[in-house]
Amino acid sequence: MDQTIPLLILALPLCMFLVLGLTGHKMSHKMAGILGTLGMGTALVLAYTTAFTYFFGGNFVDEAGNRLQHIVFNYDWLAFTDNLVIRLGFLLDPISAMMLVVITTISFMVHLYSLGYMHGEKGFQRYYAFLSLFSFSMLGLVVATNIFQMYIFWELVGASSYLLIGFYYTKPSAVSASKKAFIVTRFADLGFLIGILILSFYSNTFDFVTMTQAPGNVLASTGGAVFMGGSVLTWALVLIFMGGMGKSAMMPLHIWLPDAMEGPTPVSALIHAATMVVAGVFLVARMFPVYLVEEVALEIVTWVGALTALYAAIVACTQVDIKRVLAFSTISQIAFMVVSLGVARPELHEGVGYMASMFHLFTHAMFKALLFLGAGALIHAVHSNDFTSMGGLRKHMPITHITFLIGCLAIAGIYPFAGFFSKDEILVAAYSNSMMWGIWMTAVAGLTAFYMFRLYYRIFWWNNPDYSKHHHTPHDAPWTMTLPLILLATVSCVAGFIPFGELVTWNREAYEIHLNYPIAITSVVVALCAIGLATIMYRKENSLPDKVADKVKGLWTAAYHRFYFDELYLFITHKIIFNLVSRPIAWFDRQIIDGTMDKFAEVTNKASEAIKGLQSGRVQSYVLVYLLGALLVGVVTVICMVL
Amino acid sequence: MESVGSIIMYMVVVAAIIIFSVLAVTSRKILRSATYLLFTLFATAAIYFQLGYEFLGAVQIAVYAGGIVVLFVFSILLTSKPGDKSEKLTSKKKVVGLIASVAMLLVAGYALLSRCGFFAQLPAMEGVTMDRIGTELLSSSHGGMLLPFEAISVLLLACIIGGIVVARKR
Amino acid sequence: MIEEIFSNILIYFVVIPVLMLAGLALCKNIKQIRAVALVGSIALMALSVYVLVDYLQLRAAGETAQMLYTDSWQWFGPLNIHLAVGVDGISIAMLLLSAIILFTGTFASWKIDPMPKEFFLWLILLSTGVFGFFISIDLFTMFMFYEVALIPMYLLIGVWGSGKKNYSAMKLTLMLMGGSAFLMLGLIGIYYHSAPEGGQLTWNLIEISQNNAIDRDWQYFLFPMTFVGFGVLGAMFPFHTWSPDGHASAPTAVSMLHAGVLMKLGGYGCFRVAIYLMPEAANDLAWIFLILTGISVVYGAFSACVQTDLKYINAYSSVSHCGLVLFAILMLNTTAMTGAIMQMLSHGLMTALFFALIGMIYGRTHTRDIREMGGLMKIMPFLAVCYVIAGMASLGLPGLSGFVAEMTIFVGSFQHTDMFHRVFTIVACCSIVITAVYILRVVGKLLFGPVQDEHHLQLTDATWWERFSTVSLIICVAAIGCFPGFFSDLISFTFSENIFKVLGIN
Amino acid sequence: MDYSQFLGMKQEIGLLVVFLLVFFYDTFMSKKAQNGLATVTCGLFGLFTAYTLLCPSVMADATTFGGMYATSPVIATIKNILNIGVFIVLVQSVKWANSESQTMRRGEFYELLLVTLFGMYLMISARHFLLFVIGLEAASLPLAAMVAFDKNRYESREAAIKYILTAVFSSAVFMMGLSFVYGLSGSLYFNEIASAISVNGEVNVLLVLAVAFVIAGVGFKLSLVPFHLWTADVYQGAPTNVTSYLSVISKGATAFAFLVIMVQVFGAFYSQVWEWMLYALIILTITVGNLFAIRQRNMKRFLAFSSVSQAGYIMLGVIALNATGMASLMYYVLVYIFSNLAAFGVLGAIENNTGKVSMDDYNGLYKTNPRLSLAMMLAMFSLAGIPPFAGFFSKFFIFTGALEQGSIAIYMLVLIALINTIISLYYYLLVVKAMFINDNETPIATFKSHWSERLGLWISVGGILLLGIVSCAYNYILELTQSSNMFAGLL
Amino acid sequence: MEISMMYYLIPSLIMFCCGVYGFITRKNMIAILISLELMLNAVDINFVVFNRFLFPGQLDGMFFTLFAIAIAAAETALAIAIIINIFRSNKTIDVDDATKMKF
Repeated sequence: MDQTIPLLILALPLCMFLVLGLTGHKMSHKMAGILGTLGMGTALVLAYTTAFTYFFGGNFVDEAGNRLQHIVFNYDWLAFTDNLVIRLGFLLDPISAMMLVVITTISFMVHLYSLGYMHGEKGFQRYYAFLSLFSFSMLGLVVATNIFQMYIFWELVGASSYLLIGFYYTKPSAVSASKKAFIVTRFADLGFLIGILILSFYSNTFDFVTMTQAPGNVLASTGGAVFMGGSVLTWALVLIFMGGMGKSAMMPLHIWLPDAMEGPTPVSALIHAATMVVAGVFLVARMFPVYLVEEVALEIVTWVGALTALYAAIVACTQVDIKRVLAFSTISQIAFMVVSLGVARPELHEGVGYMASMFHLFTHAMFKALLFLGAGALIHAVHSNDFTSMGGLRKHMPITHITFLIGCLAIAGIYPFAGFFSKDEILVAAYSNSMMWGIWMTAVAGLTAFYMFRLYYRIFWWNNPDYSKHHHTPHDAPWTMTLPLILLATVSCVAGFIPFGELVTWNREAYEIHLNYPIAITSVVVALCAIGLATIMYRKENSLPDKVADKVKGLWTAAYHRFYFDELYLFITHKIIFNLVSRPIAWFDRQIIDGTMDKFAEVTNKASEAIKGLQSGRVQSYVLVYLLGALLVGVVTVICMVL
Repeated sequence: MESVGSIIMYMVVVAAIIIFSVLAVTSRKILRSATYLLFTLFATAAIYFQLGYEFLGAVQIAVYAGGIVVLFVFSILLTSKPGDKSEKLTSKKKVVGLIASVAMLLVAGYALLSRCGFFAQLPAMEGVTMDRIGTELLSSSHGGMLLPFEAISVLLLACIIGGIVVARKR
Repeated sequence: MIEEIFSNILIYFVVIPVLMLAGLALCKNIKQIRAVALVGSIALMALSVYVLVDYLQLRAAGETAQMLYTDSWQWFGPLNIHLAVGVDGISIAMLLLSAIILFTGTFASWKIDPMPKEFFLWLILLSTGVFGFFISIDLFTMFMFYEVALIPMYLLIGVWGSGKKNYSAMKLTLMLMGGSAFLMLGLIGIYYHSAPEGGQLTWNLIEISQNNAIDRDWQYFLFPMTFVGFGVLGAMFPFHTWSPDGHASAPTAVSMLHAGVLMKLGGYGCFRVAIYLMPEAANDLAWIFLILTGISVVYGAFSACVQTDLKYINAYSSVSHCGLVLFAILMLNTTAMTGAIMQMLSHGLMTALFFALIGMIYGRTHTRDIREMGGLMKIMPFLAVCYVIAGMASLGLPGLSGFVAEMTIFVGSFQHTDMFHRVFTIVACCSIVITAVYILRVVGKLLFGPVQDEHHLQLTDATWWERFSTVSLIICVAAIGCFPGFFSDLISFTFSENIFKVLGIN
Repeated sequence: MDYSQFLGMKQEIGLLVVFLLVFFYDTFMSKKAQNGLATVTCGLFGLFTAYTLLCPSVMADATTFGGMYATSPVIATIKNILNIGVFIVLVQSVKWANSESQTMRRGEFYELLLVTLFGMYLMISARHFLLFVIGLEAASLPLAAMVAFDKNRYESREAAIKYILTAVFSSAVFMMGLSFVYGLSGSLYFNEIASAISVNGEVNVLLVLAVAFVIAGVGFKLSLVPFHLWTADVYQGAPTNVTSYLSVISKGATAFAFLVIMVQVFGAFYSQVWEWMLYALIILTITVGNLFAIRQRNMKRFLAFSSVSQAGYIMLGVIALNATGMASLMYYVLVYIFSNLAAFGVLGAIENNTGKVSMDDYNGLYKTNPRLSLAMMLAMFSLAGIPPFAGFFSKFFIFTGALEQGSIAIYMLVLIALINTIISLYYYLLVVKAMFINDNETPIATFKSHWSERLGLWISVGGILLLGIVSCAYNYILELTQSSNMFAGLL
Repeated sequence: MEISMMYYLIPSLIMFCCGVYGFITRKNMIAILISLELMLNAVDINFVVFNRFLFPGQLDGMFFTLFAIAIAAAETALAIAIIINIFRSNKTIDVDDATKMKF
């Protein structure tokens, strides 16, 4: 395949970033926005071309019809040793091609949407520069040919996320949210890095292709080394997954994501719903063959995903900030993907979990972006994040209402919306692994439907507050904002019918999806019941929700406070890291280490003071010292000689 | 075996040395100290005579006893009023002085006594004639003292100059 | 003889500063002073770039000697002391770094007051020492230039510094000189064991390493002496305490030069003398110093977390980063050592950038307490953006220099076959998180958030010379970050077997 | 009797000729011409210095007077080094000597100074203890008179009495030690003593005590701790020019003579006896000197203690017991002469012009008298051993010399010495700090110093700057000592 | 009874120690000087005794004593000059008063 187009896909956003970043302050807002959007649009076209060529060009299948992993280019960037070389390359295979599509699509939508949403904001050019930077990093991440390249872009993604969350830098909450996001993910990245170090130490390679095509060699290279009870490969994989946990907001490293909603809403849609947060899933998927040889690691992945899914779903039921609800929903949905990967085994339905996970990633990106952009439109209209100050908006904002509803149905898994198909496959994979996971995930799916419709009803139904005290009544956004909504809603409706199994599978063999009716029906029924419950509780303003909340007061409060994870985080950072580690160390440094150095000086001065009597000014004491000194020198020497 | 006379002579001389030395440093009257010093120096000269260095004994008496002590007496008269009883010593000073001198005595005494060769008897010696002294003093070969002799003249000249400079009124 | 000396290009690294000193001495006003400083530093930069290019060409032409441009002129003949010069990739990298920082430092002290002439005199004297140190391959001359570089610090801080400058200047000078006391003993000891029994003793680094005559017992004595001696300047725990106070009190350009270049003398010396000449002891005793440097890395970072003075934060961060340099050197493999040198370059540039920015901010706000500042992004966007970039470089953002250096170190260190070393590598890795904590804490408090002090609203953004100085540094930081392969090749070529042959390891 | 042997003592004879010329000029020239005395002396001595430096026949190798007196290129060189120092002292003292208060005694000052130098020559060349004692006394007794030169100052008198009393005490102890040596060996010739006492190789208590007393006697002049207590008081009390003379010339000459005695007389007992004595004394000297120096505010006292600790470093050249050590000692003395005289030059210039000697008065000196401050700073840096000034090289070489024998004990000694350099750096920097950093509302006013003071300072500063960088001085000395066979058969 | 060398050396040593004692205890400067004379004298005796008893063939010790006497005279003269100088301006020759410079 020609290098030009893949190179351009990466280069265009980077150039946009540089152009906008360096010269942006000289441009008009409009100019900057259009430039950025055009750049992203071009990248979108190129990415579609590439993906289309890959999937349907027919050049990238072997004799058996399996898709190939194709390295378009791979430049040496930094050679550590002969084998350990960081290369910057472009790996084209089903998941990267799919991710190219997802990223460019969502990114373009957000670029477009932001033209309206961010209109007139200070730092508009900066905003577009950062968006371009993010797109560049994310694209680089998904096409990485080796794990270190991925790590590089992983870090860049984190940094651009930091910059975008902290876009409103004068707002202390935004600043602290961005800081929190960066540090928490950084902590996770530490695990990632150590994982890379361990893995590369044993396997002596960074290359994904080398590793995944012969995962047995990776296992063999460790020679059965064991560290603290676990095999080193388990350690490496779990640590790598820890990086994924950070980015993908798995419990307990999820705490940054709800706070990250301080950023502009389109950013939340792009980064914290559709693209960056699935990087963890992508990472595990990328390394999946290696994970397969060490099932303990996959078990851990499953457990983390399952717990997170349930937790996030419960919390989402209690939040009032619409973006937070969506954030927790995102966490929960990503957890679905993680579980799906965790339960996937080649022998179970030909590894359907892997496919399901990727499928859900794709569909989720679409409808979650839709939901976030919709939420953005709402916030744009009512200038508040809380649904308590909304209600009855269906009349004021019909387009938003319809698209939002589509999004909710999709996420709830109602046929024929996109979510139904992908979620169904996940449940199939879960049930096939064990009944427990199946039931667990079905329950979470039910919760999902419930909280989404709670949200939906509270926004669009519930009551009819008086909007006249606002400076304008809510109304639908300009076309730059509604167009992406409509487009995404369309995709959400039809994406389920994409024959995903033929495109993306764990071993790149085509695979036919067929609905497992018992499971599908069960899940739809559960979802409908949950929607029904939500309808009862939230369609009209009533006191039922409060009563229910009172009934399970403890649980409710705990969930409302997100099970006190933030408090725990604060406790660890402030009480332990700052007060129990840093401060004592700083004190130790000043008082003990530095004090010792000062003490040397002090002792010298003291000694000087102490012996000043020697110089008494009396000539007689001088000769006394003289004589005794001379005698002592002699006597001591004699004694030493005798001894 | 020494003659009894020389032993008695020795004893007298040594007793004089020790007693007058002690008196010289303990006497509270400074003029008396100078006098005791004079006696000590005489006794020293006596030792020199005893050992057969008559010339040295003569020099000792002439220069030391005759010159230096007179100098002392003059300066004492110059610097103190008659009947000026000197200071009363503090006991602390005494103790310190005693410690120092006793330490010196013990250490050096032990060192000397540890050397058995130092219990040597008086060997025979040919008389130290003036002729020999003169020859060796002005000889420039091995054992000759020509160079020190010349050198000390410079030293003495310098001390004279120095003494004048210091003592001169302006 | 004289002609011979001047036919060697390296000697001009010393000649130019000396000429600058002479020129400065004749200057009458601030304009002339600036002109001399600027012309001189540009000349130095041009020279180092020329040497770099020429060096690469020579290497490409198949030159395999360890050091190039070597020359040796007898100085103190009976003691076999020579003025011996020669460079390899590492020295060239260091020369380049020094030239860049001197150049930017000149701009950073554009408006130094009072006594600009004296300031530049001392500054140039300091850089004479630095350049001389990097071109020397004779232990004696090396040590001489080392001390030449140290002492001007005292007056530079004492006269032009701020805060408790007297105390800091004295402490810094005495501690560094304390280190050099150990060093001097170590160097003379090396000299007396430099040749096998009966051979001609020598101070020449290359000859000593070829003779490889220092027996193990002596290595055990001399290695710690030299390592600690240089380590003090490399801010090794527990001898780092001069660094926070010293940096806090120093004027901008001095902080830049000191943290950017002078501290590198420590790492460079540790490598060039301690490890290079005594690899066996280095191998056997590495664990002691690994513990110390490992502590430096983490401890410095933790200490930086709770500081409130910008310069203290950066000084502790330097402790952490420079600790990493020494840490990597002790790993005794090519990758880690390459990483160490890259870290030196990277830290030199970004810490200079930091200090330059801090100096500029301090020059405007007259406080360095982060609690008294805030929202500077709004007031002085240029400086603030530069600060963010510097911070990102410091916490290891890919594309900037910190990342490549740290990663090379971590990957290299982790290649060590010993479990102990690898566990310590992981400990050192933790610093990247802590670094993020303190960098973001500062950035958040200082640049973002609401404006703390009404008066700050009147302040202006950077002037042209300040912009020039910071932008050049940022370009360098980014250059290393984006094209690390170039630097890594430049450096790693020089680790040709010599150390490893002795040890019999990779 | 062979008077032609006197012709072998070219430097001594030359010096005496200068002495006599000065003496006659002082005694017989008219009152008016007297004012030129200082200049004339400087000129004469300068000629003499140049002569001994340039005349090759001075560099002869000879032992005359039956082995009592020796000269060799090394010895001629150390004398030349002293000559240079004395020349600078003479130049620096021109203004002082011409001042109102000193006109009466000007001639005597020069005469006494030249005699003491003669004494030092004898100490250096003596190979017989009687000659040595005469030299020692000639080098110290007239100094007492010189210390007392400032008649109007009380301190001068107090210093003089302290000096003469301790000096005589010390020489009594020294001679006591010599009498023991004599008793043990039966001779006062160095070589005969050495062969006599080492004949059976046995070390006895008396010998140890004798060595201790000899070290004490010479250590007095070197101001080694604990024999140094007179130093500070005398340095403070004496006129500045005398102090500078005392601190550099007297110390340098004695150091060399000490080396000769220890090597030639007691060389065989190095490791058994005096290595450890000197070891302890060096540590004490450097440390105590430093400890006292850090708390001084009077510049002269400060320099006194600094010179005490410098003496400790000089002794490292003795304990080295090899040619490198000896060369380094001589070189150290040379550099020390320039450095210390630069310091005293500034001190004297300021004292002569303003009468101020306290370090606090020096605050802010750079603002008013930048050149003097720079000279002082160079002196301090050189004393502290900062490159590229000469002091660095001398310190480095003396350590190199000491470490040549390579025992671990010597390494420890050098380490202690090196650690002490940090303390010394501290107090030297205090002076620099006072001049450059400290503020002062009433700094010493700008003044123009006398040509002689400036000339003296220029020479000293030139020496500080060039002696290290230009390697020929050290190379020359080291080659000389390496070719002398003084250390043959030792160790 | 034989009068061996030690019988001369010990008294001389005692004399020396008396001198030390006197130096340390006396207040009058001239008295101190007297003590010093005792010490020097003791040294002289030592030289002579050693010469006579151990090396009677030579005269080194005797000559040393001879010169030492001259030196002692010179010292005394100079010291007395200084003392008189002090007396003239201070009206006291108490050594305890000459302690202005210290520490």
